[in-house]
Amino acid sequence: MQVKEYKPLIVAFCCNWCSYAGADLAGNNRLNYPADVKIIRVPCSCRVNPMFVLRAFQRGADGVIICGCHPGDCHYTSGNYFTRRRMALLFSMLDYLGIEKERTRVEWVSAAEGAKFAATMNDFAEKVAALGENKRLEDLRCKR
Amino acid sequence: MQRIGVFVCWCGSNIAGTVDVQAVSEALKSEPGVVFSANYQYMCSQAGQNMIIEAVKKHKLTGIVVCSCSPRMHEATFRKTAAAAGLNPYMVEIANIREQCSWVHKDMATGTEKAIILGKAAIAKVNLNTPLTPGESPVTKRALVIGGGIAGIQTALDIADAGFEVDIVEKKPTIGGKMAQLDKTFPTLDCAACILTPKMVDVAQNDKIRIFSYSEVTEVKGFVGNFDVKIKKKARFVNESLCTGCGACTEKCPMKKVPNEFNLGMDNRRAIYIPFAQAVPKVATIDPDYCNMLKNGKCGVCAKVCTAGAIDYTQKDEFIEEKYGAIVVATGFNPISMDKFDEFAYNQSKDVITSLEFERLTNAAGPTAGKLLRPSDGKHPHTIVFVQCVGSRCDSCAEKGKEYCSKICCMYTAKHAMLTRDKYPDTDVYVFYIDVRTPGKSFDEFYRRAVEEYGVHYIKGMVGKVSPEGDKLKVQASDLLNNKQLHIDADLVVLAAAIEPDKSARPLATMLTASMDTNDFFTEAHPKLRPVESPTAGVFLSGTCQGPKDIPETVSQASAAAAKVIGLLAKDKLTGNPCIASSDELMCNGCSSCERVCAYGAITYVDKEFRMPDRTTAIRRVAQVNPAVCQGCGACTVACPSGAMDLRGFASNQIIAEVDAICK
Amino acid sequence: MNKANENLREEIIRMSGVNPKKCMRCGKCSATCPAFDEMEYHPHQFVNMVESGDIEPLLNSDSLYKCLSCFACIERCPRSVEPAKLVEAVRLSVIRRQGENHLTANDIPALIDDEMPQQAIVSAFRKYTK
Amino acid sequence: MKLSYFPGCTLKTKAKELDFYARKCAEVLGITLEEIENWQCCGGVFTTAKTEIATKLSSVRALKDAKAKEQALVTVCSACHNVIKQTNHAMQTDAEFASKVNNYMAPEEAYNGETAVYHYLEMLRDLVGFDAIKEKVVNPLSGKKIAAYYGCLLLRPNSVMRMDDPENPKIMEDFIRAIGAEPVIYPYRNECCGGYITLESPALSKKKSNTVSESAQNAGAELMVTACPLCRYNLVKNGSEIPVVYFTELLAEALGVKEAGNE
Repeated sequence: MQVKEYKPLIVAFCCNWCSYAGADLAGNNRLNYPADVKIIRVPCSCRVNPMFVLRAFQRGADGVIICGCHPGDCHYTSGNYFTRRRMALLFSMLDYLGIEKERTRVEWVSAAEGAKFAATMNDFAEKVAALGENKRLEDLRCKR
Repeated sequence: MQRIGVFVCWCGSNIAGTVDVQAVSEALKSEPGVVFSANYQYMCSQAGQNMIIEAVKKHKLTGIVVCSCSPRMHEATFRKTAAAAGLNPYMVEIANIREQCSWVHKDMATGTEKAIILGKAAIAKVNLNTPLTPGESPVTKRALVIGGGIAGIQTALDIADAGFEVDIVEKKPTIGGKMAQLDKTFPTLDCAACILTPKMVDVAQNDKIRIFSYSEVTEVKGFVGNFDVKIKKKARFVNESLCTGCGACTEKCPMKKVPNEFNLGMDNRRAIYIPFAQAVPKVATIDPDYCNMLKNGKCGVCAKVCTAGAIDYTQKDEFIEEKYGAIVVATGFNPISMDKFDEFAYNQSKDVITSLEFERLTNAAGPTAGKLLRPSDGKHPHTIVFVQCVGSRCDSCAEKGKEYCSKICCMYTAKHAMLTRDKYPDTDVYVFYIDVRTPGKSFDEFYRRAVEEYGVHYIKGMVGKVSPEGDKLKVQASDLLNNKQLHIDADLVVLAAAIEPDKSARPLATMLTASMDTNDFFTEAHPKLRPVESPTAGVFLSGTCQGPKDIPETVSQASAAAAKVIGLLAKDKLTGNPCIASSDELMCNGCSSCERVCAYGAITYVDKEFRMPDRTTAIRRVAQVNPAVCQGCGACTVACPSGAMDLRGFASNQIIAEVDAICK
Repeated sequence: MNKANENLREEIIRMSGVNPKKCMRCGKCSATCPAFDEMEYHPHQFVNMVESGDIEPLLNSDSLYKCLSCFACIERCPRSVEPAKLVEAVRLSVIRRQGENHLTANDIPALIDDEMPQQAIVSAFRKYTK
Repeated sequence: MKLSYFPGCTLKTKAKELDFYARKCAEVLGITLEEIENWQCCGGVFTTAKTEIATKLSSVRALKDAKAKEQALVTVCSACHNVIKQTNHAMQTDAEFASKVNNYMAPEEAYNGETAVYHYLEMLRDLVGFDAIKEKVVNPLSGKKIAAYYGCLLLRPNSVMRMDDPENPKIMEDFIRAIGAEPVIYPYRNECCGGYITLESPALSKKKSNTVSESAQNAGAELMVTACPLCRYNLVKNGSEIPVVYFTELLAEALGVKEAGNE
């Protein structure tokens, strides 16, 4: 078996209107963050079904972060409020299952906050890396 | 199985500098469904696009993945390319390997590895893409404006100016609204009637505009472009087309003791009345609560004096049904009731008045013909105390008042104080303020003039109690800067009452499925970027129904709303966003979870007949998404407990495929 | 704000249940107060001084004993700040200390007359004595 | 109708007539007032601090006794009413306070503010009805111009007292009309007379009382009526030129039971 250097795998769901644009801005400004972060574009953070988060952990993700517009700024008026509530519930359940709170996060990043996006990702990746590989929920049939 | 073509862009050295594009296109070649993979210097160039078109034809591609810059940059470009090649434009996915890869990573190995994973995710998604076609719906080229104040008037004029038909529904007998009651307008002090009444006449004379006065909207159905609206024309017992507005009836009517609402009850009108001289339409209305003929059949004077034969005691409420493409809400505001603030003795003394009553008292067409006289004894007041923020900026637990700043009070109080000092220099004028808020063009200068040139006494503090003693109003107040309690013997006290949305707004919002905030102000689709649109498509907001505003702001918003309406009505057909929610009716259990989270009211329920497995039929309640109204946020897809609701273009299985591809 | 003041401030806020941060400095409490002229520090100053931790002067001021508990400031405050509750909490933090009673039984004979209702005396004891 | 009755200390001494006529009139109006056994002084003024527990226990005892008898609790004195009603409200809304009180008193059944608290005036308005009183009046005080003096304790804080509009009340005016007299409205009817400050600062109490009585007099009142012994004391002592009486006294007069009860 090949021994690989441990690198965390992080799935980031970004809403199309704020956070995805914030990520683009981070790129425009050449602000570095780890390549471990892979972004999935969704129309609104409220499109993120808790199933997607579970799926990611099941398939071996070490951390999942959901980024949306700031409260009050949602392109769809109220979508991020749903996200906030749904994820608060989900994350506390995941915590109960042994997926540490540091592995999950909801962050508000506006389209102007490229620097915040990069800083958030650096911080999140660092915290997840410190926790090491996530074994909980992982479906061993999908072992990397 | 799709036949996918992958196109990796170098973007000059922008991508190729950190990502080994050759390696990426090689690695993606063996992904499921991929039948062609290439790379090129600039995919977005004409040559690059031609390369895609040729590949589609040559390899019979059904899906395209472009590994390039952000989809926010060139997704539209490549969709057009796909369409030019005869593909459905929604069969294109972009892997963002520039902004989110090559530009943020420095190391070629890392960049290449990540680019491959991003490419795989896009391929996994395209494998599940389905061709999407935007829905189309026709547009009725007529607008409805609800409310005939300055906001509704301006919106209607602007829409009519662009050549579209507009109907104004006004619940009062005349249009004009609050502005018609005002005397002068800040900060320029031009008279409200002089600038408003010509606009009212323009409305009356514009052949594109119909006015339904003394009317209310009772039912709204349909959606953007296709509203069906029922309007109740209340019986005014006067035939509008015959009445000439001569006013003979209003002079002869024997019922003289009807409180005149136009002058806020400070004088009386007759049972048959025209609210004010410049009313539009200038048609009399009979008040059924006071008319003796209507109440007990004894009178009929107005019918006798009317030479036009316009009086019709048998008139009934009439219902009109009309189709509209767009609806503008312009329902306006009212000052709040002062009942809960009787420490200021509004209900205990006639000489404690609200600022709107003060407007009427100084208006040349008002109850005192413009002379500032006390309502109690008709004497000229020598000491006037203005109290600001009565009912504004209250705590939510205070059981009275509003939490918000009413915005217009600081300026109109400065205006009242200044005009009083200007006309009656022998009058002492005190203004008690908490803050003076004057953010507007020439606003602070105006307030400073009231203080510096006109000698208005501005005192930082608040009035605690007004005690009507004899013919004086004993005002007990604080002067915070001098740390003193003041006792002023005033002749008149004027309260800057908070303003609130008109009471008709709440039931109207329910009819329109337009959302409101806790204060019953209509909420805008986006507080910064879509300030004149309601989240409900096709419903627009004009004036103070959306929040406190002064006249300049109201007029700008009114014109902005008109521009949005014109933009909508100018289209023959509405093309929707195809990435919308849709419900699998076989899975839907009719629970309403999706309806409750939809900010746009796009989801309705229908009872539908289904064939059951045992060949019987059953009626089930299922959700239906209106494609013209859905904005595609996806909130409903997560709320749906049965998994019936999904979002086209961002379907659950597509996103899960992306997750899987990334985590592989 | 030093530590002692901060503790005192927290204690007074906890005791009174008042959130002085809600105050918008309109001064309606001082406008409505019937005992204003007798006070060195007025109701709006109580709110502001407690909020800023400047409580020492209040502890030593006679103003503590001038509040009539008429609840006018509580009733009329547009922000639900309830200044009278703060005045009471500051007063309690003084008279709860040993030997700080503002009124003793020995003072009473000199202060009363034959007609004075018990109510006045018990009320005064409630407000001035621990 | 049977109601629990809390007279209060002053009604047993300096304000006997307030108590006496209250009972007398209740009889006439078909209401039985059952005095709470072993009631204790309410303390005269409500201490607003959340940490004050002991000073409110006497009120809770009275409330608890009324609850045990499944009766509403009636008070006549404004001060008692204010203290008991505010204490009851605290028992209803402040769980921390209520649990401390219940822990201390250790009653068989926890008390959480279940008892309804009425002021005698509210009882007249809500349980008897002013119209019913009007019918029972045998000796209407016709033509008498009477100024109602609410003081501060009856109405404030309105969020708790819920008696009437705190700034423009009418319950006492309606009462005055019911007994056939004419109410006089004047602005200081809900302002403080000075209350207990009469011990600390007699001058302030004089100033406040005089403002009230002069205002009533200027408005043309011949008589002032109050529900509070301390208000009456302050107004009279500080030289009100018009008489100040308790409202129960007037009610007794109108119902024709005053002579009978004059001790």
